[in-house]
Amino acid sequence: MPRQLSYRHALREAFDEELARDPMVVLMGEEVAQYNGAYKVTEGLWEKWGDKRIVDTPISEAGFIGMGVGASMLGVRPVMELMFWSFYTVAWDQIINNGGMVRYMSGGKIHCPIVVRGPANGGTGVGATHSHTPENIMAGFPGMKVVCPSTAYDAKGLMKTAIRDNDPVMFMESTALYGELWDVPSNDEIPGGELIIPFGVADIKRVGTDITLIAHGRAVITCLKAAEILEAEHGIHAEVVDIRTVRPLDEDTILDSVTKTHRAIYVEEGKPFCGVGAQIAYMIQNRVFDELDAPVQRVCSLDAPAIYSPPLEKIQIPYPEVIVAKALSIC
Amino acid sequence: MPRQLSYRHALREAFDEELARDPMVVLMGEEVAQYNGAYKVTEGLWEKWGDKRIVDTPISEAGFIGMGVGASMLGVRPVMELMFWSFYTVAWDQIINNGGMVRYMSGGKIHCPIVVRGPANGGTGVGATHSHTPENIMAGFPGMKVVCPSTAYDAKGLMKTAIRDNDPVMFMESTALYGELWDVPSNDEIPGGELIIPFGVADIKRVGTDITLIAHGRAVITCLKAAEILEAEHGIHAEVVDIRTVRPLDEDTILDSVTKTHRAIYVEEGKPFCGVGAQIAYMIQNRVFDELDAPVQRVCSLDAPAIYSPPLEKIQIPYPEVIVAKALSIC
Amino acid sequence: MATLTAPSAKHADAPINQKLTPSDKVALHRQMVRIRAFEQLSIQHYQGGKMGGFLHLYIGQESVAVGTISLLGENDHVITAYRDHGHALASGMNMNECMAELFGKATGCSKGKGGSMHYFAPDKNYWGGHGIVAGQTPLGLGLAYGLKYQDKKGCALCYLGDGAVNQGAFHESLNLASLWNLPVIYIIENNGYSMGTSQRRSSAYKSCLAERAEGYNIDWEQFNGEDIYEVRARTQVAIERAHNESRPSVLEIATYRWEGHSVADANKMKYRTKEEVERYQAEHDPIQVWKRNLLQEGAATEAELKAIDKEAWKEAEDSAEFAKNSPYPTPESIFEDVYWEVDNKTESGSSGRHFFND
Amino acid sequence: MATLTAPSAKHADAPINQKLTPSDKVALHRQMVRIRAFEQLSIQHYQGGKMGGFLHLYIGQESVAVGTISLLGENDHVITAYRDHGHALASGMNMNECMAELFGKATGCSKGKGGSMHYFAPDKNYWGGHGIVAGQTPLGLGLAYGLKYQDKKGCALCYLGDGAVNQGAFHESLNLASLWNLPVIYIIENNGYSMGTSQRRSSAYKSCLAERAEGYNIDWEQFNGEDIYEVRARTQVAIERAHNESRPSVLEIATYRWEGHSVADANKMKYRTKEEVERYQAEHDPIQVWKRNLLQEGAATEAELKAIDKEAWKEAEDSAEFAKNSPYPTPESIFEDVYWEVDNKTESGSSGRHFFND
Ligand SMILES: Cc1ncc(C[n+]2csc(CCOP(=O)(O)OP(=O)(O)O)c2C)c(N)n1
Ligand SMILES: Cc1ncc(C[n+]2csc(CCOP(=O)(O)OP(=O)(O)O)c2C)c(N)n1
Ligand SMILES: [Mg+2]
Ligand SMILES: [Mg+2]
Repeated sequence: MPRQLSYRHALREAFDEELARDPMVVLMGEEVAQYNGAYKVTEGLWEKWGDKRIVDTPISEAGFIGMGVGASMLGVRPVMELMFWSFYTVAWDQIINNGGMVRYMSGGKIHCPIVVRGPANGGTGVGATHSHTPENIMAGFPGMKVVCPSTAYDAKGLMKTAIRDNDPVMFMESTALYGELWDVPSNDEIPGGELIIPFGVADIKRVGTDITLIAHGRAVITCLKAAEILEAEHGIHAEVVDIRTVRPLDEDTILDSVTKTHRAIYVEEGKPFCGVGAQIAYMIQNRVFDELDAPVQRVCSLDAPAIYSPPLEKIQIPYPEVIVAKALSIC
Repeated sequence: MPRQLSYRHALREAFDEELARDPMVVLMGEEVAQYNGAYKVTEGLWEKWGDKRIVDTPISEAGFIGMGVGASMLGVRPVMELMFWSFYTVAWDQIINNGGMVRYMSGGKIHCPIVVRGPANGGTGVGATHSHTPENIMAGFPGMKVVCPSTAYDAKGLMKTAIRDNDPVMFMESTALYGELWDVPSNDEIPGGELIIPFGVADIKRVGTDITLIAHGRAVITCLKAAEILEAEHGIHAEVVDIRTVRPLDEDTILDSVTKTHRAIYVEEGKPFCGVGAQIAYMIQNRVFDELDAPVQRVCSLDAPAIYSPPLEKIQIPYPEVIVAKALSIC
Repeated sequence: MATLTAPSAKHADAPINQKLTPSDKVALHRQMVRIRAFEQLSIQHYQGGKMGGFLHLYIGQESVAVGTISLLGENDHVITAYRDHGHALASGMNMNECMAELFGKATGCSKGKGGSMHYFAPDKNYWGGHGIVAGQTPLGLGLAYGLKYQDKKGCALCYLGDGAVNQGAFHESLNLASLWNLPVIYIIENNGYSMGTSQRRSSAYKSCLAERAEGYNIDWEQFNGEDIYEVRARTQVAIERAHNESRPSVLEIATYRWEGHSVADANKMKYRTKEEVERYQAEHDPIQVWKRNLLQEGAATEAELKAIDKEAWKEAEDSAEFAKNSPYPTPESIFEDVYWEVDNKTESGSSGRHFFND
Repeated sequence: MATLTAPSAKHADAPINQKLTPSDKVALHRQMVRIRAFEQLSIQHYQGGKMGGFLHLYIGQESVAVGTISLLGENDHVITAYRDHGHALASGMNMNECMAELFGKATGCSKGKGGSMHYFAPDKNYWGGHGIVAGQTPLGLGLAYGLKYQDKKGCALCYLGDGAVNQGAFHESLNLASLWNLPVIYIIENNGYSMGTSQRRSSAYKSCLAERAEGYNIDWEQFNGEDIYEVRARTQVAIERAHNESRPSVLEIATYRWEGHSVADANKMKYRTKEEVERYQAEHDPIQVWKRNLLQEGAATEAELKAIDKEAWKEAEDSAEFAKNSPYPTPESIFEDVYWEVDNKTESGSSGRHFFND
């Protein structure tokens, strides 16, 4: 029986392995140490690794993320938690102008091996200020990398890559996935002894022939559910492409799939205007215009700030039936 | 002979008229008063209107923009200058989480009649940190309005609308345009006595039949130059659609034009990934798929942080020849 | 953190407290008791699965909101963070709209759109309810600016936590407040912890957090918040400074939260001892402190106070009933309250597209 | 702003200054003169249209960078804002790479990618050159953190202006520096103005700006920067505090900029009087102050100092020649130095698309 791990546990295992591998790796953020993390992602690590490697910060995101960027210039490899990715708004200058641009402005003399991570999702009843999904914003900046794993397996493999990467990596998790279980082999079951997933390589999470559903993060899971319904109720075989990293982006896998299915929908939990799906829809029509049997479609969160009211919030974020309806409209 | 005004002068006239019309209007920002504005946009206004209406601030963008949002909740109508729009990065939380969301989160009990304005462009040799073009980011948030005038005429008419608007308006100017002259009728030449341009109404800046060039801000001017070349050297009649406001967006004018020309290019000075052009390309292929004789194309700044070196920076930002080449590739 | 103090005669004697009639004093009690009942009932329904997200309770801190807000007049305003139920009720919001908001109902104070962290009632000079730590501090400044701009004699009370003082926006606000002589009063409700982090682990300071105001040439005070007399007497000084000199103040008020950071705080007994919590509950409960005052002064009898308790619980239970029976917002309402111009069907709100699903 | 002070015997007698040989002292002079020559030459070429953007000159402030940086050792680091030429040269960068950067040439210290505001030389412990006001202050903290993390005895000097103290990031940094005992030294170069705004119009303070450190329990000092002896003596105290106690400091050093905020500052004589500028030039020129010291002490002769002037100008002129003759970056290089992994052709840098024009 393959080993099962929760998404949060998989992340924790990645941290633990990287903390062991490289003494320069340090985990930092609000409540990550003694409290074990607001979402228990870092549970037990402070006890194991101590004050130097696992650091509780005051509520000063600009200060401590900027500090992490500065320390990374000197060779430290900070993995910074934003308790919610939403809080990037108070640290944005440090993230983008320092983390994202110092390499360029120094003509390559400096690089920033920093990871900024935390949950970036709505759907948990915390209102608009706490429900930011900034992957489109982050990925808009050359110099930045953006990772949005949809499974525990991907979360572990991509986090290990993120920590070893020498560029700033924005790693976006989902509170809605933390408790979910997936097969994650232990290291001794893996050839090479380690679970590492490269950036820029999409994963076909489900093979199909009639339509391509493309997504990142938790929306991939929603697509898989939609694909089941499409198959069971409508005989439509949907392929589900998980891009895994928004930047770098594996365009080839997307294009190959669309060339096969001739229909595509991008699904994301972010808002529509200038979302990741807009970029990918543009790219698809630009590159394989003649392969398309219908315009590229999108499913996004309903275009208003995140509403609090739990039953309403549930329908504001893409759910399988919306994807199914959208698919039917072009199949 | 119609009256000619520079872009900066047109803005100043809009301020002056609105300051006279409504005592709640206050202009605020770094060096806007006694210094006359870093780019002289507010020249003479402090002398005329005094300390109460024209206010110099310390270098505390989060503090003073948040303050403006708070004051706007009480009925003041602050027009806040960011010396460069680039500096929104340090005030982002206040702009988006307070300015952009408080109406929604209060169930409509509060509204924020605030304008945040300043130049948002590269091309002036100030490097990556000072060359942000955040219109795609701002427009991504429902609740926000984004205005990018390309001429002095539009600048004046749209600024007056912005100041009267009861929602937060992000108004993006261009240092490269401040000194340029356009016809701007004086009030007594205008039926109704005032130059007011509504949001959400695109302007066809040049009529054509063969291809639609769509743009906002200074890129419109670049498109007009490209259209001249296309006409003179290639006999191609390009229509130039200036969307003027990115949100609300006049989709109908774009679609009507593309339905006529069957070809479209979106041109912008921002970076490509998830840019405004991505959204509009998606929209066009979605809505008039069968009208398109070629995939929607885009011309953006070259996808790297803004380079300092002046001759290189010049070619990093869209210039007419690149648009021409792109047009020829699909005509 | 608070230390045990007997209700100080000095503060009871302050002119602002001398003005209180026995029934005013009972009203203060009623406010605290109402807040506590509301909070306790909301825990029950949270645990019953009726609410989403966070629920940050004000239990143990009631005297701060009630004491300070009791001093306010027509042109005085209130703004706070996410732990906002106490300030909301003290500002005059009713339990129905507050409870319905927690339930996510259309009858909530924010139509179910804001939730626990985002209560609003501008008609009661109550400006929220803000989720981003210290994000409300420049807004509070803006309220003060607006008052001054409109030549109104008033002030803005802006509350923040002991953890919030380490956000840059607060410091930018302090400089602006002092530089421009704005009538804002920052009230640091120091309950000793920001989530699981004690003040000592999150802040560097000399004598206390409020002392940071010194560097901006702002008057400040630090005092204990368990006795409403003291809270009122010392806050009144700041209010008069705001009203009469248009000068800001920073007040640090020691208090304590009994519950976890939010109801979801599973660690609430890990980062502090059981003894500590129990000591505060036994010896520093602001409701008990006030009750003792009332009884000693003969302002109320035990029986009267019991009746108040009962009424408060009844009111809270009724509000839960009201919330339960209220409708959820309609799906269409998701797109309402985004743009003023759209909602008000102005010309400006009808040209161009505002929403972009398809 | 600075007030006239005679070179103080007290500071000349400080142990750190007693260690200086006559040739060390002349070297300090040479550094200041080189900076001034570089700046003056860069104005000429800016006005000749050879450069883009801004040019923020350090003329008048030379003693601050030269004095403080002269104290640094192997594990001590420097980071500053956009007015960065002086600190760069004082850190050991050469004029060629600095001038070529202004010209936007591939031979510039940042390959023509950063420009005037963004000089870098990590090999000289010089970390920029940062354009966003106070944006460098958390980075400086990070350098100190990195040193401490790696068990190195060193410190980070982080410079900022009198206007920059009002950015929130600086305050967050102060708290973290003190809370975690980080060896960072914030040096406020107080030249009296942020662009056209005087200190009085931008900052609220009691005695001075550095006093804000008090609220974070950080040691601070305010002093005059025109005499290198004083700058060195008083900065050395902070460096020893950093090295030996791993504690931060805030130093406010009074100085003055002779030119406009940048060369493009058309108002430079509007927000301050001609008399004020001339007084600083005549009475508080740090180069003249130091020259007087050297001559009085017999550490150098007039003729020797003249020769140094000449050499510095020659060096600056040569650097402009070098810059002029250097190539611009190639168009392809626009896409270099964005991603480490791409530039280094790693496996990670070659899967997936990194750049998105088409
Ligand atoms: C910018 C930001 N960072 C982090 C959080 C998460 N968070 C919410 S409350 C809180 C603790 C705040 O403590 P304090 O200011 O002392 O207020 P208290 O909760 O004690 O009332 C944290 C870390 C947030 N909401 N905003
Ligand atoms: C966040 C931000 N706001 C505004 C600016 C524009 N700006 C650049 S320098 C400056 C004045 C800074 O003055 P000060 O800190 O005293 O430094 P000095 O120029 O005197 O060295 C301003 C307003 C900026 N670069 N960054
Ligand atoms: Mg607290
Ligand atoms: Mg200055």
